[in-house]
Amino acid sequence: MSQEQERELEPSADGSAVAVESAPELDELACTVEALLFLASDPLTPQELADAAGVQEAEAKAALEAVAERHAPGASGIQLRELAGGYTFATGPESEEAAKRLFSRPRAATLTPAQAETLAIVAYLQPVSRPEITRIRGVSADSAASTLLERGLIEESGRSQFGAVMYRTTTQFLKLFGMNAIDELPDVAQWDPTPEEQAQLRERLLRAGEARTGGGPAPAGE
Amino acid sequence: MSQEQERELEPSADGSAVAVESAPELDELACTVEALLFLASDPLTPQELADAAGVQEAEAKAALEAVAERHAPGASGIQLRELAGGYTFATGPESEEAAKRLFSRPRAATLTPAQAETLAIVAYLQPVSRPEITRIRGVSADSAASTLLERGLIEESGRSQFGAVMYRTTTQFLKLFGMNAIDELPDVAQWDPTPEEQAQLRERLLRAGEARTGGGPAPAGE
Amino acid sequence: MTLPALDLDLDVFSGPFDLLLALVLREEIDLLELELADVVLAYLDHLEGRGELDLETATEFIVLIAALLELKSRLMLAEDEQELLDVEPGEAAEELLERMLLARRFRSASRYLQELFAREAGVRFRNAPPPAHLRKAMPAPAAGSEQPQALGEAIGRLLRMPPTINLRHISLQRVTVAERLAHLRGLLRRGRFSFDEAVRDADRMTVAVTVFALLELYKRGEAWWEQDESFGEIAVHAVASAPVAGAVASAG
Repeated sequence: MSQEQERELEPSADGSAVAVESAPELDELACTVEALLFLASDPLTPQELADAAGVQEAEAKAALEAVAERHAPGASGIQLRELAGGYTFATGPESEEAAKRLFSRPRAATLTPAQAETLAIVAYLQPVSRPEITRIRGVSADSAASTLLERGLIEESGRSQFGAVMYRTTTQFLKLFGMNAIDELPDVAQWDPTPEEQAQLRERLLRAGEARTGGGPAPAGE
Repeated sequence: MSQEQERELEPSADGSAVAVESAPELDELACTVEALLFLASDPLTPQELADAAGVQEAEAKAALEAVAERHAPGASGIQLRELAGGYTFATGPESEEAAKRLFSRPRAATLTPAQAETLAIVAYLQPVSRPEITRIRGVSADSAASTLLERGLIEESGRSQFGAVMYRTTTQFLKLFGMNAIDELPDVAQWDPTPEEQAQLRERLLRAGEARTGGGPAPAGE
Repeated sequence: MTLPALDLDLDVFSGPFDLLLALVLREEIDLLELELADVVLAYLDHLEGRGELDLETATEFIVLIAALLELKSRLMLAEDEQELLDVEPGEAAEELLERMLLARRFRSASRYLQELFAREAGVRFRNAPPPAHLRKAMPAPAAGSEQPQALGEAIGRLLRMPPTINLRHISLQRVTVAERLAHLRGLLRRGRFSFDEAVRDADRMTVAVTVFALLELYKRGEAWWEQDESFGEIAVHAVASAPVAGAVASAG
């Protein structure tokens, strides 16, 4: 605390001195918060941290701020992220090359277009059943859905009234896609064609439907 | 680097100044080492760290020293430990109480929908094989069955005539559901959508399951 | 009639509705003029060029052809058969438009998700079990904390039969190009027949599939045909030197 005040009162002109001060000591509570974030496998909310540490939520939040400062990108190889409705530690792209060498595998396989599309449908329409995904995509989503399940990006969430298994996205999905909550997804209608484009499309389809010239099989006289 | 040298050359007598300096900025290599130690669940040797970071072992050792300084007891909730010839991060005794509270909080819904369904099939049809469970559910039950096995709610009970592992429920299962014996399972009839059906429960479940999957991917537009 | 050159751009193609959309968006292509056999050939060329069979794309492609077949068969029915349609052409177009837009919407959303995923590349999380002494602190669920009723309810849900399947799709599968090919080849032994004869009393799906069988015969050089005027009789002739053997396996 006193360091922070000092820095505020007397911003040093000496760059190196400021650099030393910008990694402040953590007090006992902040150390505890740091430890809890290290141990937990899922993101923790300030309330969960406060309950575990036996303090008020406001105190936990203040401690989180100190932890965030120490674990800012560039200041530490372990960075504090706000993800999936809580706080969690993660490593950044700076250490990815070394991590890849150490664990001899990339962080996560890429998504195929079919997987990404299935995931998008689940993310926006959850809970949604497999037949519904198939209907929207126009092709079977079975293999894509199985892979997403295996990778922990989607999970079952009961059955529809017709008995089809429904799916929803997981905490893992939010973590891997850098989101705090599912409602951070932008409005899906933003990618729709403009009303003019839609009208044009409709007209073309109707015209195709009404066209009767050469109604039989066109003698393929190319 | 210059900070470290300074400190080595001129150990300050001023305690508070040392405290500020004892949380130095980490350079890029030290950040990478910090990240690798964070990600690894087992201790890493300086040589392993050096190989991953693409530097000489001596450089990795120097980086480890900087990391050790930042992660000294009292300075951080995540502490560097030397263990079995390698280095690993661990939390200290200061945060033990809070960690115990964190892990002892009651957890929400203990069974996922997929697990509950799989458990129901095993409970009512036991012994039952994994392929049968999958046929009834219409989707894979592998991950749910594995979790139930891990939690000791189901166990293997021999093999089917086709060599598939069969499952049955355990004593642990009876305890969790507050039953003394498996015959205390409620009569399915009260939830049966078509109680007039005469066929065996197993046969009916398999038939409904196969109808749900429709023997293949649903055609577009279903 | 010349057919518009098709450049299907199959490298970027990954879903039938998307391709359908792209095709319809190309003003120059009238679905009635689009020869599906050409689409198939273009795709086969594409596969040959790549030297490998991508099963996922291949599956999607087959579904695409089926969707196009359904659409085109609707469009090809003559005016007086309109009452047989369960869906008016206008309605069909609306339905198709809606489905294409929906597919496109989520195709776009998936690209957005891919961007998010790429942005997070290089972010890793710790994935280690908590130390043993802390694991012991985790409480086991209390005895009797789960309800046996939940198991009975789950079985009840699993006993429910799904609604019966839409029969339209069964009729789609009932007629195969291979069957219609065999039928046409039988008629061809006479040397010549009219298309009306070939589809007498047939339902609309059979008519449509027969058209594709006819296209197949033409492609194989087994038959050719002529039509004097729009909606006139289509006369089909056998090509003398045609190898009448050689069945098309599972063309439907």
